[in-house]
Amino acid sequence: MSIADWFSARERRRYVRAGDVSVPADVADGVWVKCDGCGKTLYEGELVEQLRVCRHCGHHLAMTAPQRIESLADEGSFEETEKGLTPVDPLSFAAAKPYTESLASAREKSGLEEAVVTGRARIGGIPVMLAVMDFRFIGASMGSVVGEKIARLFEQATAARLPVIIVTASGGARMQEGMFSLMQMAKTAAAAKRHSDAGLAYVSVLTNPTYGGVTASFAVLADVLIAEPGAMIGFAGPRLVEQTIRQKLPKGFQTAEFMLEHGMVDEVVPRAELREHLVTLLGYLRARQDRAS
Amino acid sequence: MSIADWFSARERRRYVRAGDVSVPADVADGVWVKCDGCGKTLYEGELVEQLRVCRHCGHHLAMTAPQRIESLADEGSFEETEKGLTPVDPLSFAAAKPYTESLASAREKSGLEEAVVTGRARIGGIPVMLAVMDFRFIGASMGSVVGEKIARLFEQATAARLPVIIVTASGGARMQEGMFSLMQMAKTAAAAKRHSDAGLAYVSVLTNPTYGGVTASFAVLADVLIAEPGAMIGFAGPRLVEQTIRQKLPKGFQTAEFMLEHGMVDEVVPRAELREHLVTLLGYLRARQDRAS
Amino acid sequence: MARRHIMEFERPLVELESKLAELRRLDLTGDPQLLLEVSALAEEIERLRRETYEHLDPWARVQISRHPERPKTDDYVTALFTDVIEIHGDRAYGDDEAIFAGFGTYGTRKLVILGHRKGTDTKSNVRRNFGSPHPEGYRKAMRAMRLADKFGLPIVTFLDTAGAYPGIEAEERGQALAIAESLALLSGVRVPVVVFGIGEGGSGGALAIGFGDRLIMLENAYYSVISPEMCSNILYKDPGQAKTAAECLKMTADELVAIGIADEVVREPLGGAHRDPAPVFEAVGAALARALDELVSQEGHELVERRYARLREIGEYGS
Amino acid sequence: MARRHIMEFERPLVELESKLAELRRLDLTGDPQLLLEVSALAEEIERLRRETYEHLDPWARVQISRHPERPKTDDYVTALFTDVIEIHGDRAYGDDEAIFAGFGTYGTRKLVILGHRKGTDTKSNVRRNFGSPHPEGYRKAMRAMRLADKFGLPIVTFLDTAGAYPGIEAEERGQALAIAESLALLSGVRVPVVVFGIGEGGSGGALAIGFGDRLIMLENAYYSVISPEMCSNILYKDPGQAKTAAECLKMTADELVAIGIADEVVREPLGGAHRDPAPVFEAVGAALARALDELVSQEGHELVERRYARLREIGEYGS
Ligand SMILES: [Zn+2]
Ligand SMILES: [Zn+2]
Repeated sequence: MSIADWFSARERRRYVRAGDVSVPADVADGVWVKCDGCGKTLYEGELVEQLRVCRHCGHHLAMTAPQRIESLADEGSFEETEKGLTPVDPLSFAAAKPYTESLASAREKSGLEEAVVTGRARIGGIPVMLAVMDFRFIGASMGSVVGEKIARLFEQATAARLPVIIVTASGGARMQEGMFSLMQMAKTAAAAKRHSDAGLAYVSVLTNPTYGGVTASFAVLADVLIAEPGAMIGFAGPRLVEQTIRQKLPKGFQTAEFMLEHGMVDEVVPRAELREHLVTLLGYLRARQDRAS
Repeated sequence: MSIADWFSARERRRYVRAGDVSVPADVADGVWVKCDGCGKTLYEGELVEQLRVCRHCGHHLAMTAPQRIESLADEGSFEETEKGLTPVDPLSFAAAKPYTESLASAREKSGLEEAVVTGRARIGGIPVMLAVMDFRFIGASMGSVVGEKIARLFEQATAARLPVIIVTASGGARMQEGMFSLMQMAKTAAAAKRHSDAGLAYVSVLTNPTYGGVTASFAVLADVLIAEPGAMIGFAGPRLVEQTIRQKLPKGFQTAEFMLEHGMVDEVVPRAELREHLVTLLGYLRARQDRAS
Repeated sequence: MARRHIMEFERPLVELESKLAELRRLDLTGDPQLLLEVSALAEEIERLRRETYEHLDPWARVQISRHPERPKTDDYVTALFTDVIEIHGDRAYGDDEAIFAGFGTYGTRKLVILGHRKGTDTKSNVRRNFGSPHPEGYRKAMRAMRLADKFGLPIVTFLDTAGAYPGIEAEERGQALAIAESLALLSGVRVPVVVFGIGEGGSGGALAIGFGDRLIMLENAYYSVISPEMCSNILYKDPGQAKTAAECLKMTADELVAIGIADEVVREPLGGAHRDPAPVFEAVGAALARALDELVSQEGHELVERRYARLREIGEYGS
Repeated sequence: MARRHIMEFERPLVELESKLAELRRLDLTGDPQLLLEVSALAEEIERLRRETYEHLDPWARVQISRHPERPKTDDYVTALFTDVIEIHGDRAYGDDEAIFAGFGTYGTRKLVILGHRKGTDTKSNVRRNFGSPHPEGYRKAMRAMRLADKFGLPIVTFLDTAGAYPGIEAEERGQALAIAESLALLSGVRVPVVVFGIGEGGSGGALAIGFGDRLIMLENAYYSVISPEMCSNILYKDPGQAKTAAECLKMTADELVAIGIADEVVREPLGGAHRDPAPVFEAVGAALARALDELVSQEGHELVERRYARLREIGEYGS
């Protein structure tokens, strides 16, 4: 199901919630989910209403891209861009599971064409370019399409003089596209820089988990870096670090709170406050434009 | 004795060496000096020929500003600037020893009007603006005159599109001029920034000791930071640090080598190699101008 | 309420006050002589109070500037600004709680706020290192300056530090370099910079975020190249002559205006801002608004040129 | 000379060679049958040598790229440049010896040189962390990039790292942020950037200083989004399938030219650059000179636009 389809389905049946993207619409509300934080069982319908934050322990569960967009964008304001961009298999990667199979099952599981959804939106009336990554799509890894969509997002934002908001999640670069994936790091970083050099604002929201080539490129090049509570954020995954140093990791290593303490992110903002917070923040980052207009 | 006098005296009597500035010319060569490094006694005449580097232990003894200028500038190329700027006593500072007395004795001891000598020079044929600080003048502390001379140096270098070389030494800001002294930090830093923004090169040579308001302003804002072997460099003096933390300082704390290890200076260059090193370095930093000409 | 913090210079007054309080607890109706004495004492106290607080010497003001109940950066932020968003960290090493950096709105004016940050109790003072920043604090401030410059937000800073921290780790991570880079950066931001000395203005550690297009000092704030104690130590090998040093250094608000370093003094209630902070917040807000009104109409490059010209004029010398 | 390092793929050949060497130590004059066998063995060895080295598979090339005697950044710096001045430190935390940064002159061309730096023995490898940088290494590289940009010096970089170091402290000091900032900065320097893959090109840790206006790969260097071992680990839960992974990843010099990532391959002597480094240095120098000749005439902004256009073209997708 494409984003457009999803939104139009949502228009038709208001009671179908964002969580449904990953499951047939008619059973969605009946799904029970186990909280990763406290292990308690949660009712998906209610959970989505609470922005997928556990009412028992406050744990922030993963959101799908459509859910996230719904939670941030003013109703009806989101217009998807570049939805025609689809992944190919440039290296004919066939080790273990062929890449084409991985893509097919990711597509089926998520209802998305790729790991990032980009578009124009308004947040509290402020026009922005918005990108949201979806971990269900091959761990929201960055291949050619993710890189290209992010680069275009920054370019379109630069042309239209709009702020960029990106909600990240990623396991890193997509290895099945080899060096094409790695080079997306340089491409997206360069695009972000050009947008910044034009004096425009970029706010990044790092959600659980954001790692590797995404963290080490566009994700952290924002003017203000926000992390969600408890989100795991880093360059190298914790298992790799543990293997490398051959000792246990310190408690809380690579959590949002750890990143805050180590000076890497500006703020840890609970999901329930995120939208309002972005509106206030954008007020500052657009002050010059607002004065000029 | 002014710098000009000193240089002309030197012209008249070639055997009178730079070390003589602080002592009557007729006894200079006969002075014996004790090395701070190994404690051995050294003959001043010979020591100056070795750029005041102990031949026993390699310790770099303090140089006077005239000695330093002679060791770096092409013979006869140094033209002093702003020698008319003289310190005043803006706060009528009279606690303990009146400031005017401190100035008078510093003048007498050093033969200089203030703690920095500035001018135009050539080094290996390359035209530069050169400043050298002289620790004998109230610990080469920075008051209004030092700040003003450094600011003018950068401004003149910017106007003439010349690189700046500064050989620093300082105990910090000159407390007897109160806030006038402190504000010289901002003034010199701003002047250095404007010179840098004009695409021009600045190389700083940190010598023993460089501390406080000088280290924390223009001294470290160079494109390339060179330190002399063993030079003590820092913000807070070692005694203050020791008092604050109430424990012994680690061995080698705040030495040039410590600064190198901690990533604060680019290089530690022995004095005997400094001149040639600067010539090579300036070749890189002036490459664009050299290509254009 | 916690026990009142008594400053050295107000001790004689406080002693008389407590004597008077004691006397007043007695039933003196049958003792007209004592009643007369009490009334004389009250008069004497009133006279002494005026003498003590109306003609504060520099050393007394230093003590007021350090008073634990004196309003701090956080108090000004809370009192003056809405929609405050604090930013954290230098994106390289850590988040220094001795520096506040963030966004805030004064009336309708959106600003970047910087300040040294002292604690209110032992715990918060330890976290904030008693207001003495490490290099990462200045590097956080620089991030805020860059944001202000990029997004055209005027900067207001609140100075209140005994100085940059003189510790091993601070030296190892480049305290001097961080301050120097901050000075250079601040000299070139293309937005108005309004600086308030609200408490201690200790040397390079204050200056790193402490100069701009206006320098406004609270009446009992100080700004100095060196602390009176350290100055006394150097001059007399004894910190006990701090009073003399404080006088020589010309470090109080009024003196700084007199020698042309500061632009303006915000008056405090008798005895200091901690006696009644509300009017102080109001006066600071008004001074901020006036300064911004004068500055915001200037183009960025104009501000930078004038700021440089201001700096260039500071210094006294013969020629 | 130290004992020769034998790579997995050359083991059959080396075994035959040592058998032949043993036979040749015998006195075979009276044994024509054995003499014939020796001569046959020598022929067999010659055939196998060609087979082994002339058609190296990707996994074999990865082994060559990691060969301990393979020429390293320091060797190229020494062989190609005069007047070399190394710069140190990030001016904030430390000096990372896993990154070389400095100035050097090739012929008459003054350049900024960057490179990953492996050691030559245990001691130097420990100091240089086996060529895996920490954040301060990338921050040092950024300082060098800014100097190059400011002074109009072209940048040449030598890639040779298994990757940025995945340790606790590296994460604590912002490995990801340092790499990201380096990418952004390098994308915008207004001077030519010529990149040589001389050994290992491990993922983001290589890329941080590893893209520009030309990417020239040594024949047995690799450049990859992930190491073959880690890729195998993820795909097969077993690092033993690295050979298969290496083939799938298209990470060798010739493959990278074929898919449009790299521009050019510098050929190596049979068996690898370590067998005879001199002609490799010469070929690298020649390739550098050619690249600079093509690039130096372009204006800074032109270079930046073309570099961005190069990046923008990388990626395969349907639409
Ligand atoms: Zn829970
Ligand atoms: Zn000696």
